Amino acid sequence: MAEVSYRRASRLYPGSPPVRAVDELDLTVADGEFLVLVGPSGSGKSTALRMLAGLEEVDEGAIHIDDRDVTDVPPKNRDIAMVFQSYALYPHMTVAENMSFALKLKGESKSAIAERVRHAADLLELTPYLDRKPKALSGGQRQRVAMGRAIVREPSVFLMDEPLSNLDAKLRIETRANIASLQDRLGTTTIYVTHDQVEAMTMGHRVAVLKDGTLQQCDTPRNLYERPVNAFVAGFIGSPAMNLKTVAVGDGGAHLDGLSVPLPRATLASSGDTLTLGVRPESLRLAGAGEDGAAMTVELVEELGADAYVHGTVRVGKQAERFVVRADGRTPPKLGETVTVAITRPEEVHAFHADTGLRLPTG
Amino acid sequence: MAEVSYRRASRLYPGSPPVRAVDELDLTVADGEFLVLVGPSGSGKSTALRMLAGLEEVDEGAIHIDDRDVTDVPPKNRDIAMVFQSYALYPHMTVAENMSFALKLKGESKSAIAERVRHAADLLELTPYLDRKPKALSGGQRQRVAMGRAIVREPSVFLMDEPLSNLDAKLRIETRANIASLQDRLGTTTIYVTHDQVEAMTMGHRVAVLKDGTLQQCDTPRNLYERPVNAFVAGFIGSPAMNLKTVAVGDGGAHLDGLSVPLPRATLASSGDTLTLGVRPESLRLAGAGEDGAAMTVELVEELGADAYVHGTVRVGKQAERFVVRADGRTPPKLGETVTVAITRPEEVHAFHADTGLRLPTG
Amino acid sequence: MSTRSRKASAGLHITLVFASVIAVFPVAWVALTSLKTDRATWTRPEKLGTLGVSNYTQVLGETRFLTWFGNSLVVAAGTTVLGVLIAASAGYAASRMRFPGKRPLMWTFLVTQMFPAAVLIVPLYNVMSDLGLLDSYGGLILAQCTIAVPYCAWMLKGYFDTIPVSIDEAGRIDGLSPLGTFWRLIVPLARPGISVTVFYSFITAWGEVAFASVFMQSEGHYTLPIGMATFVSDFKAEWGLLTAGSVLVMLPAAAVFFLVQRHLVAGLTAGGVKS
Amino acid sequence: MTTFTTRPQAGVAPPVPPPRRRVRGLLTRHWYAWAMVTPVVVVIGALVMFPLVKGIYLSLTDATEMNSGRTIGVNEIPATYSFVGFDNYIDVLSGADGAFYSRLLWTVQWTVACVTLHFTIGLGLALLLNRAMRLRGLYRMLLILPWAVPPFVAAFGWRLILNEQGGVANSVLGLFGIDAVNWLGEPLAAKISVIMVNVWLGVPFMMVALLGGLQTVPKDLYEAAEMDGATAWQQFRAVTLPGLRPVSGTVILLGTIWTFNQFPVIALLTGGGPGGSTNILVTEAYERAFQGIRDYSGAATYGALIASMLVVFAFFYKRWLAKQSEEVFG
Amino acid sequence: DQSDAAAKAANDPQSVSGTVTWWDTSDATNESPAFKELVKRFEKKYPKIDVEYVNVPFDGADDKFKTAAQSGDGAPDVMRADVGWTPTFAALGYLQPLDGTPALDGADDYLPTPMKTNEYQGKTYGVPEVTDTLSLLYNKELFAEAGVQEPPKTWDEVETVAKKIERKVPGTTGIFVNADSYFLLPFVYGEGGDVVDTGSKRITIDSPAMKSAVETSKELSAGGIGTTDTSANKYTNMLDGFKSGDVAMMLNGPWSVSDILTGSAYADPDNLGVATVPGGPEGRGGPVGGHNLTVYAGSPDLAASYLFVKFMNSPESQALVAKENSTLPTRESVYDMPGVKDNQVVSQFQEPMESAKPRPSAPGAGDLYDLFTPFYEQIMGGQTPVSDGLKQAQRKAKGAVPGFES
Ligand SMILES: Nc1ncnc2c1ncn2[C@@H]1O[C@H](COP(=O)(O)OP(=O)(O)OP(=O)(O)O)[C@@H](O)[C@H]1O
Ligand SMILES: Nc1ncnc2c1ncn2[C@@H]1O[C@H](COP(=O)(O)OP(=O)(O)OP(=O)(O)O)[C@@H](O)[C@H]1O
Ligand SMILES: [Mg+2]
Ligand SMILES: [Mg+2]
Repeated sequence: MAEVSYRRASRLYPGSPPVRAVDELDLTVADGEFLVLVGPSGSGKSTALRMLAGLEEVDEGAIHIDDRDVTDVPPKNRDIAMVFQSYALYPHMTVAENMSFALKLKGESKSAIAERVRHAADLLELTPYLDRKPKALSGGQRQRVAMGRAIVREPSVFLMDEPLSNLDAKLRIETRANIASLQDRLGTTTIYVTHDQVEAMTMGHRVAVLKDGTLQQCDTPRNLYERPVNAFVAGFIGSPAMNLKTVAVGDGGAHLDGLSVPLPRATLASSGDTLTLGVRPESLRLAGAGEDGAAMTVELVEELGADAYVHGTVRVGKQAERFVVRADGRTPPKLGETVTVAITRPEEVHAFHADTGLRLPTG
Repeated sequence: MAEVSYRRASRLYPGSPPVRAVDELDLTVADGEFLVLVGPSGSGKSTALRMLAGLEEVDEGAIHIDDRDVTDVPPKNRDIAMVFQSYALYPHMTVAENMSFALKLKGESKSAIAERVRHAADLLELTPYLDRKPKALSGGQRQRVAMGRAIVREPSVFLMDEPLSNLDAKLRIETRANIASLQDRLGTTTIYVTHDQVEAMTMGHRVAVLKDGTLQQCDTPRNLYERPVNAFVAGFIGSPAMNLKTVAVGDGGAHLDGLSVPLPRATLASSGDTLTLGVRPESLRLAGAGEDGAAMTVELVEELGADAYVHGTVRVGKQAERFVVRADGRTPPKLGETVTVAITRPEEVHAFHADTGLRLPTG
Repeated sequence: MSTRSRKASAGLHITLVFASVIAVFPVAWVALTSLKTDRATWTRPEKLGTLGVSNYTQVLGETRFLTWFGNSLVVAAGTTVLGVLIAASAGYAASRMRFPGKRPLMWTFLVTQMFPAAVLIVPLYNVMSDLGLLDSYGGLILAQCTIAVPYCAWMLKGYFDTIPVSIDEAGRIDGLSPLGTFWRLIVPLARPGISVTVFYSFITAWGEVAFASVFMQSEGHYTLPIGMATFVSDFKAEWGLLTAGSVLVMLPAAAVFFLVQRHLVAGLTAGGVKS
Repeated sequence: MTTFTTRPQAGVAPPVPPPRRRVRGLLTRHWYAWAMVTPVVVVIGALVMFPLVKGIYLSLTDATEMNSGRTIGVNEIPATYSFVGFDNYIDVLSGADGAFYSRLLWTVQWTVACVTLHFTIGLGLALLLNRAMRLRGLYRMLLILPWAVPPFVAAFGWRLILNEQGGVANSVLGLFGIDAVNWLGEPLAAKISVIMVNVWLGVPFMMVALLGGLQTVPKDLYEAAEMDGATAWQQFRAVTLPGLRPVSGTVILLGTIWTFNQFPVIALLTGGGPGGSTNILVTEAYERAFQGIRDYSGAATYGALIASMLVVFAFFYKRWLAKQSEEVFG
Repeated sequence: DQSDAAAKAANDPQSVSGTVTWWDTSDATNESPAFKELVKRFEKKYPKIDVEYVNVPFDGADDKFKTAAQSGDGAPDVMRADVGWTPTFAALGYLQPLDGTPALDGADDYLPTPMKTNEYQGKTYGVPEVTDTLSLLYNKELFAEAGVQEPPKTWDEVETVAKKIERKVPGTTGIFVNADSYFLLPFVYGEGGDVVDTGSKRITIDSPAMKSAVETSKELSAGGIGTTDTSANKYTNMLDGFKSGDVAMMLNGPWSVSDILTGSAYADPDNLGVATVPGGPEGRGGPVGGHNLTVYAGSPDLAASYLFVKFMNSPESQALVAKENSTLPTRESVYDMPGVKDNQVVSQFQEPMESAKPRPSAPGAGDLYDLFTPFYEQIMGGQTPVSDGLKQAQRKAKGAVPGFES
């Protein structure tokens, strides 16, 4: 329905110094694409969404929808539906009224409205609450109303700002699937902010990573996971986070206690004395006795049922570095125990420039 | 510092019929315990917290803190700190003022306040925002302020209502760890509402599961995961959810396409013609060709990096049932492919009464 | 939540009863006087004389009270509707939008209130005369608006400021124009504030004397206060008519308050946003 | 579809749209806001601004009713007054024309007393009425009543009540063995009386305005404050007052302005007496504007002086308020 | 063109057409019915002329008129103006000189003193409609009880009488001195002074005459003789005291009589004594009051207005008003007419009326009373010494009467 593009768009919140909440964002979302926007808290995700919606001024640059410069177009003429992070429900309207409001404004017929609201309420399990006012709802129910208000609209662009953060896992998964299939069916261009790694990795055609208002990388989830452009993205994507350690560069590779990682000559040349090595917890394993590996003292074991994440310290040079290793959930090590950590697949080790953080080839 | 107990406490929101948001809740949280409260959206978690805080009337039953009946004690005399689901920040105070307000009221010295606020801000990465008003913060920053306001207090009971839902994964994990260690250090009795399975499983000494205002089970995370008392808890705990299917009971066990699950005689006797079988995705695997198992048509593959969850349908009797199976993230099956699903460990299969949903012994 | 203790509750009621007595007493005194048919007892608190409604029948039957009453109603209602409407739209603009001229506008509202009306009345009269608005409801309504609007605009801006902006934003996304947002979201949510300004405008226009006495020239256009001033001559006040009239004057004001006070309800914006 | 984009490094910037400068007319940008304020601007501008500007101009002349332009039927009598600069102001401010400074003192006392009492009593009652309780509607109606009484009626009522002989006030005092007070005939008592009556008249307005303001204070903030251990008083300080600020700031500001110029109540109750002791500054403007040969320039001078004092007050008050919270004045 | 309006009205009254708007400031409840009746009669007599009768509250009517008059829009054709307002209106050019118009028909029949209030700079701007003056009103019964036969003729006698009454009839007040400067005028006239001196064109509030007048009045308000009241209720309190028989003497005008007669002490109307105000060394007399009928200079219907004024002030009309309202007519001939002659109020006040003094015809002078009252109150209330108060008032009066120095 619509292609959306930010063209070096910036938003400066007044202050001294002004806060560059979004900084020269250059990003095109293709027609029908489902783009997930992630980034640390305060990185400008909401701001970017609000700029596209027309709620926030664009201080520099421009925003286009379908090649039309909408920078100064009022929100109502952009045909965008949005789920606000703060919900922003109409407190004086019932749930049903909240959801049907936009449709009423569009002049849809009563029966069509009722039908669409009914359907959305079904999808979001809100049917029992249609006659309640927002203030008599639980947090998650409110969030679902905010969601429902957007999805009844069938606009050309969906903006969703952490729309599922307050839902329980089960409902979240269901709703996630529903959103995905709805988006698929309608082909509505969607920008979706989330902090949930699973949502980010499963829902988006592409994922854009923001940090301090600047775009770090925008790519498919798999590429992002496998080939992060810099240490920030590498550390941000994946949960628990990738183990990122700055290590000394020796001959032929980097070395870390009992582990050594061979690196291409070019990489070694472009890095200085040190570089940042990244290994995901799932690329590490607890090695059996006698195997090669680094010795780690177990400090914390997070049991998740099937898996356990083992946190511990490894001596790297003169200092102790914390590492996380994924282990089998049924046979976790004990606290205080010393275990041997080995790299499962050497090809899954990442290297980044110690200063710039940029990715270096690993082989 | 304090033992907390709900004694058949109920809360009825007025309406016709009244909403029993919390229904005869009977729950004791030991001194220094970290209790996680989970449940579907709208199950009464916030209400239960607010009752304990004294913000919601207790319509039936009583609430005790340290054997003192506090049912009619005003909130300020309960020495409880709370993180509100809706944040409820003071809009006219800066972040620092928001956090130091309670301490000021307690008459703490200026320097002590400054020290504690600084420390909390550090912990929550709020230091750069101490002088801002809430309205100039992002959603996640606001949530952190709400959190900060509670943790500076060092009260005898912490109540936290989804305090991390709007934080990014990295910060969430850090904060989670910080809260856990803080709680550990201070020994403050804590009730913590979350929708995050990982938080629920990792943080709580015990986890209480609510549904429609009634307590389903309260036990250690491991017990909850391994021995859910009923089908609801089984389905609710764990992500993706346990595969729960009602199957026909045959001789010696239950049967499901190519899989058969032997069950004890007692179980078979107490169930009727059917029972509900539960298998977690991680207890299933994609079997190699030729192995025994059920044939599943792949419909959706969620790739998470290390793992992939494979969703598909299996013919059970005359109908197609959806199943989720955990598979290796590097070699996921293709959509539309037919794979064979096998049970990894038969002892991890759960059985529940088809009507009451109560757990039946499996071995 | 602990129920209020018996003692606190008693204290509350005692305070309110005491305040109510002070508030009502002078009014009641006027009402009592209106029932005294004996001239000699009007200024004699200890004497009741004979009581009766003859003052009322006289006011209603022998004076043009009903005409004046009607005029006042037209003017007060007109001022209320027009004044609150334009003040609300200005207040909304001032609360939600940044535009050049906003600060001067708000200051102007203040400054117009600072100048004693006495200084303005002659030039204002001439303006009215040029506009052909003398001795007309429209003219008086406009003049009354100059009193009511600045206050209403300021107050409404204050009330609007307390409504979360993101509710407007949601409305704009849903397809509302700024005016639509104002009408369909802000006005319903600012009901307490609007009630206050409605009542203020009504009462102000209802009891206003200075403009009404100068601008309304034919007796058929007098408003109540002006009409009732004819009961007071230089050296003699028709206390009976005056007080009976006063009681009758208060009734619509009380009725208006009764109608609008229902909208003084709390928590209208609760549940809308989290912050 | 684009490939991923990182922030362009300096020097390798891809072609981007030229930095747009907002050269759109102010009109296209702000027409909506302006459209919304236009009705007000028209009404105020046409009806008040011209007279106001004219008033300020007149204060720099020696205009009186005698030398101002008049239209009498078909005859136009041209104006013959002349520009005198700041003479009028010098006259007044030098104290040469009599009681300016003593009257200013009383005006300030009157304003401070009235506004303080209006606000504190009004707020107190609003807080009481804001609680859920029985008979709330009735109390509201009764407490609002003084506002519904036209001031001239109220003043006459009070004159009856406060009369030295035969007034109910003194009768009541008599019951307690207190000597009759000459409420309206003795300067100090008269000052107290006018303040009392003005408070009686003005409290309901404050009460209702603040009651309206109280409804807008989010309830969850009280909950947060309760959790933080705030007593009722501390909640009032930390939640109620700041929440009320947009409303209370306005009512105090306007209340001050109105009270400063609140001549009608005084005129109706004491006629400014006894011996002019209750006359406030604005009386002077009224007298000059309405007594004898109207002294337009004199009245305007007083008007302008009063207005400028109030402007100064408003300026500092707003600054003070803004320091308390940026939200109030955008 | 209205230059021939006077001629037209005089020569062919029946052909005159138009609308006359009349602002009547009389008491709407008690007095206006008589005027409305006259209006009806006028319209019958001149069918082509419509009269729009408007009752304007007396308080503020002058402002309303002045404001309307200066703009040329909204002013009435005929205005009932207080005698104190007339010179001011005339000086401002708002009034049409009536010399040579039918409105002045039979001018020599008017009582000279009230008539004088219409003259300004040699022209006549109105005709007196009703008149009044202050007199000494007293309670005959109390006088009899105290053994006083005659009403006092001088302020000294007032003092003696008052003392006697207070002594003989405990609980009564000898005389109630109204601390309003209009009520001070008899004292001032008794000293031969006034608030302005039209000869030397000077405001004379600080004159010795004023000083001794104020001193006299203050003396009379002292305990043992009389009392005063400086509150806004002073007039009502004076009247109430007098009505109930607590006060033996006061200065007041004919307008108060109907009210007084409702008082408990005057169940028998004969108990009310009316006498010319007491005098001082320089004579006796009260200020003349009352109202004039004036014509707005900008009236589009001058001819009709002249006729209206003429009709309203014809002897028959005056007689009707006097009879109905018990007010004093301004035409000498009317006093002898039936229904007037036997009207008690009219006859009681006829004598005081004869010694009434005209008010200075200087614009603005009529407002010096309002200006002086606060100072007078201060003096009577004992907050300011007499001479200080007078001096301050004199200073304050600067510029109040154009062309007069202060
Ligand atoms: N004021 C109210 N009036 C009526 N019902 C209410 C009110 N507040 C909450 N409820 C209902 O009570 C139930 C419990 O609400 P509660 O807020 O405790 O849920 P919760 O478990 O915290 O849910 P969530 O995870 O969505 O925050 C919900 O179904 C909600 O709709
Ligand atoms: N009104 C404002 N004034 C100044 N700074 C602001 C304002 N609003 C937001 N900011 C700042 O701008 C930055 C970006 O905010 P934004 O809300 O876009 O973050 P976000 O990525 O949505 O974060 P979150 O995940 O916490 O919601 C934050 O650092 C925030 O503090
Ligand atoms: Mg955000
Ligand atoms: Mg909740």
